[in-house]
Amino acid sequence: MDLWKSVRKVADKLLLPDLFAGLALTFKHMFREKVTVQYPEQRLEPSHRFRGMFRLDEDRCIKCTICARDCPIDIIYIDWHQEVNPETGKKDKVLDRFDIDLQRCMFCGLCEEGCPTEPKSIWLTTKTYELASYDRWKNLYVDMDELQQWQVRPAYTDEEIA
Amino acid sequence: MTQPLALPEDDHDGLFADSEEMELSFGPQHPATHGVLRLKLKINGERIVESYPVIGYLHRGTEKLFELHPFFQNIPHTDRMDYVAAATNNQAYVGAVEKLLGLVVPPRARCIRIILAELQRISSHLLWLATHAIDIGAMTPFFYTFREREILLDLFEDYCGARLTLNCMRPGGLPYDLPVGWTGRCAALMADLPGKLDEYEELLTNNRIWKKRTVGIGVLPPEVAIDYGVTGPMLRGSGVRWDLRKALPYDGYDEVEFEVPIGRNGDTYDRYIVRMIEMRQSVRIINQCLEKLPEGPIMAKRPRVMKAGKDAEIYHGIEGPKGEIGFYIVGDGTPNPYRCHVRPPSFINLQSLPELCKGALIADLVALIGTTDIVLGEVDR
Amino acid sequence: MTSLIESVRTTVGDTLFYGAVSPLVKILVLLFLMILPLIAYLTLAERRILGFMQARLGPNRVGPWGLLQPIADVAKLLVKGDSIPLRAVKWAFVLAPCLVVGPAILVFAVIPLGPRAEAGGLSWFVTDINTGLLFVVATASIGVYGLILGGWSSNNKFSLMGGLRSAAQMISYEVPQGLALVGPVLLAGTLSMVGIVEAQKADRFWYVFPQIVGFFLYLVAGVAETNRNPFDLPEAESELVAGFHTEYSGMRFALFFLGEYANMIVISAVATTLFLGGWLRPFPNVEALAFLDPVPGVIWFALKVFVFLFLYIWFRGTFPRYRFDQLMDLGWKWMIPVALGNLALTALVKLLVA
Amino acid sequence: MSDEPAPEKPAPEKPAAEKPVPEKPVKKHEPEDPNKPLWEKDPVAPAWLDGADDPLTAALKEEVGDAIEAARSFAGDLTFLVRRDAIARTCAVLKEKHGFTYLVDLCGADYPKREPRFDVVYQLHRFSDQRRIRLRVMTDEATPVPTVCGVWRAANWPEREVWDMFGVRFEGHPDMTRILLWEGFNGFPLRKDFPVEGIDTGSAIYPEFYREGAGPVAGSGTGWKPPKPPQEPS
Repeated sequence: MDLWKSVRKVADKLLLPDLFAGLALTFKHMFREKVTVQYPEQRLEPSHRFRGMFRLDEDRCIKCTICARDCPIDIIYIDWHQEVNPETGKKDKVLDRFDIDLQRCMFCGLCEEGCPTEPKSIWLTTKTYELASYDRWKNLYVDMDELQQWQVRPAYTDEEIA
Repeated sequence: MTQPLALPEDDHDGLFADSEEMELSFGPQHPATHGVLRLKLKINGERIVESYPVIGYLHRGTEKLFELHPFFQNIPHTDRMDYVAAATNNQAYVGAVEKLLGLVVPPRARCIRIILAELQRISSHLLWLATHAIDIGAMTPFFYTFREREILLDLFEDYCGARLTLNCMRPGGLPYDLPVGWTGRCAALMADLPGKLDEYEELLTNNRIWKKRTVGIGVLPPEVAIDYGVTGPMLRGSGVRWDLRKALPYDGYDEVEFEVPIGRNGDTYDRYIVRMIEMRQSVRIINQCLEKLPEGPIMAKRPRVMKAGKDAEIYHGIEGPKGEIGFYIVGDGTPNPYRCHVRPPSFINLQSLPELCKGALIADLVALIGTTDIVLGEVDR
Repeated sequence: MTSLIESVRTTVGDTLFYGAVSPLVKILVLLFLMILPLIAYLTLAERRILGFMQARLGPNRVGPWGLLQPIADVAKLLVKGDSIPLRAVKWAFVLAPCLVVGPAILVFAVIPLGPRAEAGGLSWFVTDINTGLLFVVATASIGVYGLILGGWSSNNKFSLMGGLRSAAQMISYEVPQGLALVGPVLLAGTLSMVGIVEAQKADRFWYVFPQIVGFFLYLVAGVAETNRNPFDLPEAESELVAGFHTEYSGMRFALFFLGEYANMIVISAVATTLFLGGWLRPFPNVEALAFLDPVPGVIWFALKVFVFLFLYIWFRGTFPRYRFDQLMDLGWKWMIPVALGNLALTALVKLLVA
Repeated sequence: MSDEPAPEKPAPEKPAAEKPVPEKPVKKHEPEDPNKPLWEKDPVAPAWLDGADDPLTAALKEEVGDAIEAARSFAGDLTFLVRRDAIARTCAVLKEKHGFTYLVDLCGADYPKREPRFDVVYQLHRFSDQRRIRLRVMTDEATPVPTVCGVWRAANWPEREVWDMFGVRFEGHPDMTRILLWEGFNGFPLRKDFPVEGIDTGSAIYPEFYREGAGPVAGSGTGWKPPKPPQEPS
């Protein structure tokens, strides 16, 4: 047995099986399918729950400001006032301001989770991830109107920019 | 700041006048320091005489932030400590809060928590393997591990909508139930993963260069490891069979079967092997959980506003991918924690680095930084 | 082609033609049409092949299949800011990259891409000196000065350590490399590069077969000489940031880069010439393969060189990096004794056969 | 979280995105069903219990005498209040005689209304029966706490962190310097009276450019000054 062991030891020293095994693996990988995603042309579809850009539905919103209170970093700014609705004669809350400072947002989703309306009136599940921008104050600080109309990602590919 | 940087008079470039030793500042901008670790090295040729870690470049005052927010709002902050293992951070934090408030987690939520935590352990270990290998000069495992990690992160994305900073657990249970088809995708990945692990091992485990670089490097005897408070795969690599999942089971880890691997010599190679086996064991745990996943609620009954009792204090530690991650929370009757201290595994494990790299070479140092598996977000908090 | 050469020759006269015009043209063609494009596309090939080995695509955006990538790289490096550290030793800092590139390219002068001139044609090499191999070894070893100078003059501790590592490594590995080269020289009985290939033709076999040990030694030592993975210690990016060229940027960095790749090609070309029969077709002794004879020698030469270059890239995609002391161990304790043994055996066999 | 009753509002269909399953509304003022599983009952928060009858308490009191000022337990963790000057001795006894070889954690806490205002909390672990206990020591700004670095080497960095964050010094510590912040930082950030917005961070980043107290963010802080200048570690 000792002889066999020493033979194997010598063979191991001379033939370098471990190194050749590694070489074989990398060689095999040359012909396997590649996993690269050619980004601007190919895009991966985010999952349904993906937390991306915010959307707001002002009609559904009851102006309870829970989302602003639940935000761990206080980036949701809400102002509202009461106004008599001329049609119904009831007092309604009217949003003056609903701003989100996306520069600091960490997309934790607690605002959506805290929202008491059903369905939620603020949600992040918009399948959007292309939020990079050249102008932080213009594009990464969104107000009420932008939140409601916001639906397209910024133009990225040449055709889109053109 | 317009004046040019004034150069000091010739200081002999940090060479000590009467010896061969040289001072070398290793990091914080260095490719192998996994972030912003800085080591003040005193070297003789390439041999390290003395090393002194300088940390704090990523200090964000997380513990102060914890005191400002109600319990549930702190969960996103825990994500950002060990940002490659957010689920286990969440689990440790919500575990501590649950202990503090006396919440009981429903079985389905516990089971899903185990799955998430083990997926996170695999993903953290995969990232560790990638960076460890690239530190030692093997470039290819990096891409292979990232290929699989990507699928893993997709699973997280399907579950909670985020890939890294998950925010996926709540005191008392979970925010969401599993989406349709998730278990199938998870099971498919788990069936696939052992083969992929074999691939990585084929590149590294028996490779003589890899062995030369890791066997016998940075030996940490068990007594010293315990003395330094080192936990996780580092402690197990030193041959101490201690795993919080077995020792103080939480979230139903006592209901699953798995083994705790240990190393024999306490060197870098043993820690590598321990982590590789741990990934396989995690696969085993996940498979069991997927099989027996109970039906039922995912959230316990809990008060509308969670308030800790006055003068209540708790310490809860779980087995994170890097070691014991624990939270010490003091309550004062308000919805906010009065004091919330984190026991970060990387911080404590990093403490043993000067001991490990005494007399090592610069090339060993990068292997040793890799083997301690630090995340600077957690070290500096 | 032949008529063009003939007309030029008759116009300028034999002496001038063979003494100046033909070498000059050959040098220009070799440098600008072969070596520099080859280096440029070698970088692309490396990135693409590495990418393929690593389950990704590699650069494929500039031009079709990324074929214009090297040009984009060169343009980028040319217009990049070229900074010299405040306390660097300027003359050495500037000189170092030139010292790396110059010798590497100089070696090509004696490497035969193909056979001697037939009547009325040109030979496939710039010059054939009877101590060609000596010239190769001597010139290639100048390159180490560039690395040391670059590392030292940068006034950066990481650079300094990179320079020191490269000095120790290249000097150590020159010994087994030189010893491995002596084997084919013994068999051929000449130091002329052309002569060695012709001897292989005369002996009717490539010297890789009798000299398999020497071949492997040369291969390993060659990888170490060019500072490539798994022996890329002087620039080990995870240890020494970028080693000796940490402080270099722009075109000076590009020159170091150029030097490294030129050295790879040199090592491959020398190995091809000495062990794989240079421009000879495979198995020159097998008559059944005679149909391969019409293929020009330079094609065979290029194919063999590419195999070596692929090996370099393949190694880089697979292996971890050696540690410095282990590298020295391997060189001094294993390779030099084995090379000496191989040499003694070769000499003995040669003596007995003769 | 916020489980306020949601007013019924006619709402259009949401976009194709899965929403979290709404939690079951829990009705109040109903008699609890005793057979309900634990997680559907109201949570019972743990309370402090007396820990005097624990065998460890008795044994420890015998060995270190009056060093143990109180022994209570909360949620299964026995907590000893240890006299400040006896902490290193107590720890040594716990390690040597009772097998608490693993120092899990060491941290500080600030109670500004209390006298003395700081706590240092030690979490200990015993491998033989996986037992965890907690020690706490009270101290004030002026009095250093004996270091336990000699008992566990693990205590080194956490003690530095406590000094860094709370300004509690440890006597006999081999390297009592700041760890996460830089030397020369004014104030101790985890103290309750340290403003969250931050303070003038002072100099010592670029001493050749900035005077002491004239750091890069001078003027942006709240003007808070520590009650007295931090004592430089000896």
